[in-house]
Amino acid sequence: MDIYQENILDHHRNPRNWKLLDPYDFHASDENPLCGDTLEITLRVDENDRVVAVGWDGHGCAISQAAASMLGEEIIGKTLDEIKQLDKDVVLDLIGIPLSVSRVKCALLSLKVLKSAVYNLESQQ
Amino acid sequence: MDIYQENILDHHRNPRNWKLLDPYDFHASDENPLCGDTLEITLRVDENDRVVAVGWDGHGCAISQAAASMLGEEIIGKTLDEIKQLDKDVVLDLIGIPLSVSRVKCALLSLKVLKSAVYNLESQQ
Amino acid sequence: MYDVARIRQDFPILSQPHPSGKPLVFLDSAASSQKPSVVIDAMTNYYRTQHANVHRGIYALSEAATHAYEAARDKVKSFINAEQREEIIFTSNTTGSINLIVQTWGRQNLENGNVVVLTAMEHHANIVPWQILAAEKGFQIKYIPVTSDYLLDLEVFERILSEGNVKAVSVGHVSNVLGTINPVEHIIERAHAFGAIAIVDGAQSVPHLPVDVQALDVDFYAFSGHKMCGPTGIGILYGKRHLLEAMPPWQGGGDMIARVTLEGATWNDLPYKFEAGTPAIAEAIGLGAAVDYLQGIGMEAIHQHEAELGVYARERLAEVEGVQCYNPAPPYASGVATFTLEGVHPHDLAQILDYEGVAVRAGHHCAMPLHREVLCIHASVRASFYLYSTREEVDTLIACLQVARQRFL
Amino acid sequence: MYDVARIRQDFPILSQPHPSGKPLVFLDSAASSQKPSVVIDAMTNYYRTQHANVHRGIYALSEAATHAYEAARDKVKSFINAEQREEIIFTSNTTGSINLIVQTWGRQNLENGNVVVLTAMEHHANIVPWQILAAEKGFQIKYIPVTSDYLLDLEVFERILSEGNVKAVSVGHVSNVLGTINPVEHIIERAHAFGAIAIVDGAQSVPHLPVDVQALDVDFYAFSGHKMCGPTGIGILYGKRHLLEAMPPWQGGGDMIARVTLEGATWNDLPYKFEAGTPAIAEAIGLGAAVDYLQGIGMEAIHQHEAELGVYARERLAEVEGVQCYNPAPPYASGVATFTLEGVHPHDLAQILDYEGVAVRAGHHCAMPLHREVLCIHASVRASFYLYSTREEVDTLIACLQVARQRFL
Ligand SMILES: Cc1ncc(COP(=O)(O)O)c(C=O)c1O
Ligand SMILES: Cc1ncc(COP(=O)(O)O)c(C=O)c1O
Repeated sequence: MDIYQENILDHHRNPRNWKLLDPYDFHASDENPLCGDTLEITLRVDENDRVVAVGWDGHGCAISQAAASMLGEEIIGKTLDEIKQLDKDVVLDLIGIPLSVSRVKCALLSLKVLKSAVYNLESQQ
Repeated sequence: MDIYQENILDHHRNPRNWKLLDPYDFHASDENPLCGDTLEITLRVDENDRVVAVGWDGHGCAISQAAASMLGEEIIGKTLDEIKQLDKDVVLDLIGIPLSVSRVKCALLSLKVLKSAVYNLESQQ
Repeated sequence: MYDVARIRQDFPILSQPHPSGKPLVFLDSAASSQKPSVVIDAMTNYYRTQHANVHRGIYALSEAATHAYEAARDKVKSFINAEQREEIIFTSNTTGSINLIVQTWGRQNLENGNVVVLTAMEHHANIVPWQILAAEKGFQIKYIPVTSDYLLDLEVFERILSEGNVKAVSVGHVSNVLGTINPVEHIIERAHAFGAIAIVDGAQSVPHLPVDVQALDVDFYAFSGHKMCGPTGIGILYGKRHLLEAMPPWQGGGDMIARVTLEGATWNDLPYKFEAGTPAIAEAIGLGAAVDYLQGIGMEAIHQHEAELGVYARERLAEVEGVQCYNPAPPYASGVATFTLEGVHPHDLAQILDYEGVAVRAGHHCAMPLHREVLCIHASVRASFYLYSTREEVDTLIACLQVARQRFL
Repeated sequence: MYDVARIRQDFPILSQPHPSGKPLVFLDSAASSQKPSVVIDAMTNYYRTQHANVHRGIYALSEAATHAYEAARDKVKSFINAEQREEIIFTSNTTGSINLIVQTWGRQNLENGNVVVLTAMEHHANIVPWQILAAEKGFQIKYIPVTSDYLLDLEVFERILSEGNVKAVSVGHVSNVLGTINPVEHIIERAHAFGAIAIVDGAQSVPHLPVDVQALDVDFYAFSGHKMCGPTGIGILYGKRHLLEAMPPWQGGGDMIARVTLEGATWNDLPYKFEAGTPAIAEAIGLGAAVDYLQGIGMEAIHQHEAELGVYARERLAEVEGVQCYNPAPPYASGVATFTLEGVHPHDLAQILDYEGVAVRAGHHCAMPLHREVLCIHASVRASFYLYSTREEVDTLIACLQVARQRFL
């Protein structure tokens, strides 16, 4: 099935929260070296560790960028603990269309960066 | 065609000149390491460099031993120069039956040792 | 019930006429096995309908090829009961798998003063790579001797271990000459007790017996596709993940990298770190089909069948005057009968048997040290059995031996 | 007359339906070519009637297999006009061939202070093996840069040579990304003038152009079977005999030895010194059939056909708004069109094209340094043509690009 459904293309053309926050509480960036997709995420949380703002920046294919845009919307209002629980199905469900093996990595880059941010894994990059 | 014709088996069972000469004028020995066949040849020549006696010793398959026996008979009376001219067809003709690639090496061991002897290549062994 | 007649129908070559006009009696499966139709067809079908280069091709054909290639890895993983698919690396053959270990793990971990333990019954593939590296690094190779019963001398092994500095023990699971099934579980356990890693050459075991790498607790296990009903051009290396992770790559190139710059490169994840360049795609798919085929019949049943044939063959060989066999007694024996016939050189014997349609191997079987230094012969004749071999084929072999004796004596 | 319609009938996969239901438009032959029936059948037939392990088997089947295997070597020898059959070594792929050179010739001859010259357009297979050895030995790697015309900067090459200490120059004959046909004859001549050996990565040339290693006077030449209508699992290394003779072996094992004792080994003659273990027998036979097939059509005719398609494709691509091509002008161009489309990531483009049955490659094509450090992009789309490609397929590609543009913008 064609993965470039209207919602994917819409998020790709008009990415939500596509601007890094400054200041921020959490931050991480990563790259999928094989395809060159890059992603950087910033988060701001309230006193209950609940995400109040997301900002991201990146370059890559429509799948990786749309996934970042959708995931960013999804996590607003979630606690850091809830984010730590997220698994890849959340992203794949947001995409909504089955992805081939070679594209799953594109979709999951944003989740990987998000987790790095909340686990404070910045220094490992 | 079956290479174990009566003449081959006869030379195998009753090898001619199967005894090293002592003293000798020329000598060489070699081994086909892959199959373990060994051969040692001694020659005596007259004042015209004509072979007057051959003696050999060795172990190996019927083809390599019969070839040595036949070749030994063949070269008696030949000059060293004539022996240097011998090519592999002489041996293959003596055998008389087409050999498969894997057995040609067996047949040619004696020619190789003979040439080493007349070229005085002993030291290379 | 083990239905060998039905199994033979799966192998097209077994119903081909031999050049002699007589039926083919193929008794050289230890060198390379024949292939069932399912294996040949899997590859043909792949090339006719599915071929494209694997990995990172974003189109249906390449994804199908990648899927088929990786499915083969999963099949091999289950077949030898590896814990993770990342532990299965495709190479070119057993030889390639052992060279990989030696040139990566060995080059990284072995130095002057260390000892590597091999056995006097090893195939050249498990001797020469170690000798090459030893000449460069200066470590020592010690060999477990072979007893007059054609078994490994485990007392000497224990002594070698206690002499110290042993870093690796590498042994064949089943000898390709003697057919001896070595007590690798014990050997691995002892190697570990002395802090050494244990490597097993499984070229002659995986095709013939159930093998469970986790139960063995083996560190590396190497085998070939072509001896187990699979195609030529592919081998397998199993390695424990933590060891593979710590090893440097061997060959550099495409697919094994994460990132390359003009200054240097970083490595891809397992198993790809060790699979440089376009892999043997069709061959992996054929191997996967071979695994399915063997599992369908059952490795325990295959082993049983071959062991019985081995016993029968050695019994019948004992009837032939002048025959000497070089095989251990059960339970250490497998489906191999290796022998000499007095007065007839092994090469001549093999040739005469071929005139009768019987294919056996004659020579040192890539185990020169075993022949020269242990058995004290230059060559032997080996009849090796596989799932498709029959008692009638053994009978033909014996009848032909009698004829050969008559002709030569 | 070049009859592409007739040629297409030789390739079973080209008449298979694509999952999309549309006809398959296969434009990824530079990654791996499709196979004609004659190649598939040669291997099938081998497995069904002729398989046995090669070399030293004294029975008809093994001799037939050995004969077929060695006949393939002779075919390859003639195909690239090598002087001697001993100069043709079978490996696993181009990557394996280059690693062999680096780990034998390189390990023996390179040391701190030496320079190896590569180019910025090399495939990872001709970069990473050198980097791995350089990290160990301390020699330096210098890269010939790529000009804005997508050609090698030969002035810089000359400067590098004159800076001294160059021991080897290793270049791709045809770039797998740019399609650039490099002036290897000149490069080899200059390398020799400075006392360096010359190595050519022929993975993208042997399948597409006439290649004459003697005319080139090249020292080593590497290529793959699977890119030239042959099977996966086999590669070729040509080397000048005197160099191969002087080199130590790479992998140890069966077939590559003359004699093995527990203390050490001596090596077999060429080419076997470099072919350890059971070789890729069926694959060599398939490769031989591929050589026959390509020669039947004629390499000059194939090159002509592809070059014309390349010109046509780049002309048509220029009509598409937002397309940028990364290929040189004729006569340096070959049957490759590599491009980006503004606003559509290469991976998305490849995926959308696949929905229309068009298979192209998207990514860095195992040439990350070229993409990042020369073209300054992360990825590109590559359409690569072969003897079976048609103008209609180019037209389909262009039509689909237009559709993709519409959808994304
Ligand atoms: C120029 C070049 N060199 C080397 C290779 C590596 O070939 P293989 O993957 O068959 O080893 C390729 C193929 O991708 C290539 O295009
Ligand atoms: C015990 C053993 N080890 C290693 C090998 C080498 O296998 P290959 O030639 O497939 O690399 C063989 C096969 O001859 C073998 O029998």
